[in-house]
Amino acid sequence: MPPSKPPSKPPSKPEYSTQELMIIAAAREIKDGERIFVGMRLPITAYGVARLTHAPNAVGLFESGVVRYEPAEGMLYTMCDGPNQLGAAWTTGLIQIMGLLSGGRIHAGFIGGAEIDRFGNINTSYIGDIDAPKVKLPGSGGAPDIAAMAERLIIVMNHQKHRLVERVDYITSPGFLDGGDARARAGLAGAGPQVVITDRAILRPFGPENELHLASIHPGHTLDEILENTGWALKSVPDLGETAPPSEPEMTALHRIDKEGFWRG
Amino acid sequence: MPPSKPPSKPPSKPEYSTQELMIIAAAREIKDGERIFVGMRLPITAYGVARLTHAPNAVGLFESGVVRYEPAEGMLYTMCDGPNQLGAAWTTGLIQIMGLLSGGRIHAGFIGGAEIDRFGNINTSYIGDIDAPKVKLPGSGGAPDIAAMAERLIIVMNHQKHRLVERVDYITSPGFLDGGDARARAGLAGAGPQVVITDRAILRPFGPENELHLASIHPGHTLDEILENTGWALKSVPDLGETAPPSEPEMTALHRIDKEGFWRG
Amino acid sequence: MVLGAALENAIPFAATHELIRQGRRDLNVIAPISDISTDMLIGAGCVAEVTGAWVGNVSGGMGHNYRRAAESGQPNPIKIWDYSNFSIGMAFFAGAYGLPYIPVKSILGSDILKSNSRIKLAQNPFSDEPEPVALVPALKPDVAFLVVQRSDRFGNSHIWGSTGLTQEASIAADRIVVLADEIVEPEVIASDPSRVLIPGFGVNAVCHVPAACHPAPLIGRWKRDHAFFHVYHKETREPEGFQRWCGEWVRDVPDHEAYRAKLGGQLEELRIRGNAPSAPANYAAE
Amino acid sequence: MVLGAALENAIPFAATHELIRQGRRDLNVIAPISDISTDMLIGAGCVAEVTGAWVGNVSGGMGHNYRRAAESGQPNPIKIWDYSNFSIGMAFFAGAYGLPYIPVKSILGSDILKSNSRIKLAQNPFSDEPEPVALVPALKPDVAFLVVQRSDRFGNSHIWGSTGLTQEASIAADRIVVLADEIVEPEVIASDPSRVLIPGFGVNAVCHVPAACHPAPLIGRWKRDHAFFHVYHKETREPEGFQRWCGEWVRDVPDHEAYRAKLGGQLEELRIRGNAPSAPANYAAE
Repeated sequence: MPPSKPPSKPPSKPEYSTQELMIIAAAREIKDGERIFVGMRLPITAYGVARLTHAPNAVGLFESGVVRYEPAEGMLYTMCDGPNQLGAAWTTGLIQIMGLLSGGRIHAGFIGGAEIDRFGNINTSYIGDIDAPKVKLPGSGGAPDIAAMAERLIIVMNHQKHRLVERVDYITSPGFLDGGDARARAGLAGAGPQVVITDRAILRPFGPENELHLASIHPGHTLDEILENTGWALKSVPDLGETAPPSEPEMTALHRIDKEGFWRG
Repeated sequence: MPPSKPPSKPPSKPEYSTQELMIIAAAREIKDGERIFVGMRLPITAYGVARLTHAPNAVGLFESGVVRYEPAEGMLYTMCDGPNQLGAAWTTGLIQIMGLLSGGRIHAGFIGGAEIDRFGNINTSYIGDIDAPKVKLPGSGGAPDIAAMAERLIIVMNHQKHRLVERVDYITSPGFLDGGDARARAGLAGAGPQVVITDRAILRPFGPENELHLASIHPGHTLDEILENTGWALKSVPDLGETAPPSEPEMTALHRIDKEGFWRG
Repeated sequence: MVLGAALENAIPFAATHELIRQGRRDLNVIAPISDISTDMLIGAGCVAEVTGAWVGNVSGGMGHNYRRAAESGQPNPIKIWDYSNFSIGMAFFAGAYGLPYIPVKSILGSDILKSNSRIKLAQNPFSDEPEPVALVPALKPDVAFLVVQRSDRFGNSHIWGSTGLTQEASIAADRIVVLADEIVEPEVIASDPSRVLIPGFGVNAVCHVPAACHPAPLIGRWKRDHAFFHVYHKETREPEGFQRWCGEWVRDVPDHEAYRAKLGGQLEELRIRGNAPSAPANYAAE
Repeated sequence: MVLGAALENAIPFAATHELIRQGRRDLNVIAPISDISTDMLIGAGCVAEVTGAWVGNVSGGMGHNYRRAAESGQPNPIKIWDYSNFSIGMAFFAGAYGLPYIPVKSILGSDILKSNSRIKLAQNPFSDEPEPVALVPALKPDVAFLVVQRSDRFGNSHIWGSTGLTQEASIAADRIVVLADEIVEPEVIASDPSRVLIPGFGVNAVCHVPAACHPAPLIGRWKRDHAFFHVYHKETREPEGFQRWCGEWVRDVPDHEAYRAKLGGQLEELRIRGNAPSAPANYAAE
């Protein structure tokens, strides 16, 4: 749950970076006691913030074979870094960890992407044609597995017209596929993407088609700007609001996790 | 290879028990450097003897999840006993070990049985009808897996008419099934049973039908006695001989392994 | 329920006894091999179905109660689901890791394909030639009991020595009950996260039960009580003998503490007193 | 060949470099994720096929050589076999343990089913309703290179920390090459057989190569060299930049000893000096 809104301030430069707001918005999606599949980079930090604030009993799983209760001390560049393994709850193999996901034991997973479409399908593989791609992206990692099997999916990515597109060129990680109940018909488990956190706004699926709708706008951003930067005719949820800015405890937790200021820029 | 025959003695009471001869005959089937799947009880001892005599580089695998180079110090009642784990090469899970077998990485495996038939099929499950068995035996353990997947199979069992039968009631562990190439047609790997060591003789498959033939008679036993105690019309290989009695080094090795004299009776 | 998945060590006999004392009925006991644990439960009338690869007495051979139940329905008929060790391992693996089934080749040719109707024969769709495979469906037990050398109070546990199917069977189960030989501070477990087989977040209950495995061994803690297995084999040849044995060693013993007290010096002789410590692994990050 | 299967730690960069120096060609590089190792080999023209889930630079994002090869065939076109992490894990698992294929649900809905023709879509034969499954065939590499913290001279090795797919990928491979950070006496390894991931009897070669993982981390031994990854990302944006970088750090460096000497103080700063030892496990049998 987002904390109550602080007294309103001029929408100029808040005392947090956009990246920091995104991390904190992501952290708020983690409920206490949940088992969360934590991807690389930004989500690791979001998990740390959640655990230090409202979700002290969350469990973080890293697909390489790490489970942590306490967030690691210090900034992580990869899930396999030493600080993520020292004092871990479990260091094991990928099958043991991703198998828990495949077995339906994971509440939520994080993924990011280069492209997302209005049904929450994500592309991190090929822009253009598979056989002669305009851009070859790094690929899937474990994202398809997370997208297919976690109870729900938390997506974090930058908000640009060429990234939020009508239809992705390649579905690396399935969202709602063609919308409606296409996801269930394809044999996928879980509820699919329940939130997309961008650097401008938060989107959520809405209605029977499970189309992504604008759910809240980050402070300092406007509806027009968001529509201009979205590659499909983005609709809004009925109760469209503003994203709550970071609270003091959230920022304190973030700075404890992000000692080197990696996400401050 | 059996050692050369010692000077002949009266066939009365040799200085070894039948069980000891069986263990030593089994040990001789292990070649140096081979990876051997060792079952429980007698084969554990046979492996130990082989390793201490002609096969110092054999590797012993135990389906519970143990791999040993050096035989354990002291008598083992089960493969999971502490002495089998102390100083082991690997203690792990069943899948890691039996998976090597399934993956075709194992040269030979040992199994025993309550019933065997003339095509080397083994029954350790049901005597009589499955739904109303006359005798319910303990079951398969890992024997079917070993019988199906090891490069070759070494069988050890007692020689009685009701044990060596025309056709087993239930194939727990497949030998040559209906004989000929039935085994390969069923999708099984490996060459199947290559030797059956009993308390009276040694049998081996012979000819295109892969029927078990008498290959050698243990000292002190006779052809007539063996035929009487076999449940099918047992044929002999052309070069039928006598099983070489234990050599001095073999007996020394056996006594080192079997300190408590479990197999001396 | 899974009662022991390590084959012949770390068998949760303390849970076996308690199930008998509680008079549980109609259990589906799942264990690849759990020495005499399954035989005891059958004799006590707790079992409707057995899912496994082997039920007997590793020291003695036959399990007399298992025989009687299968041959003459005493004390009650049981349904037997036959597996081999590897195929039940694959069934647990599939259950643990969300795979609907696993194609296995190692039970081809075996009549397990006839006596276990759960398993289907099919063709390998990747092969141009006919190539049979046996499809083993996922097995998902309700609860798994396991014995560990040490656990913290949250169920984070260290296990060492061979583990059989302990990891796969436990993860496949809906609920996990840990019987810990020793309860240690969380820091001890966290000092070696690679020795954790099952993390605490999946564990539903942790019980401190020293020698819960008796008469089976627990590596570095308890030797196997060979004589106990032989006595069981001898005394349970007849149903009356089993009832007598079960009264003396299970039903008339209030709990495992009393069981340990009854064993007395016999148990103390099985306690491992030596020390053969593992070389340390360094997890420092700086 | 498998070049690293632990994802982002214990990557055998020393082997990567040596393959480049030897001018190997037409390799099928298999790695779920091996940070910049695969990108280096592609840039050096060693690679014909990539089998994996992710090729890039974990610190920097894109792998420029991978992009160039896929987008414009520079320095040569490559065939890409797309997997997800779990599905390549299952492919290794099947290859290691003799299963012809594994039915997986976690890549349903993904276009991996379209771009990887090795994987077949089928129906679960145990389900009465339509229930799609993706059949992933066994993957059996020719050789696997792996980095371990310590090994004896026979290849019996201890590994700790997260291991990704190291065990399955290595067992699936025909041949295993161990790059050991430290060579120890066999007694050290034998003191803790549960910490062995791959037993020595399956190992074909053992090489003593300290910091073989640089710039990736090795738990308890070496920190990750973040700056090295950033520099690589920056300098390899253009093909000429990669060739320059590859000359300086690989081709013009005779061996890994010289590489370590060239790193000098930078490597020493990555050496883990602290000690966070695991609690001992007792394996005594008496």
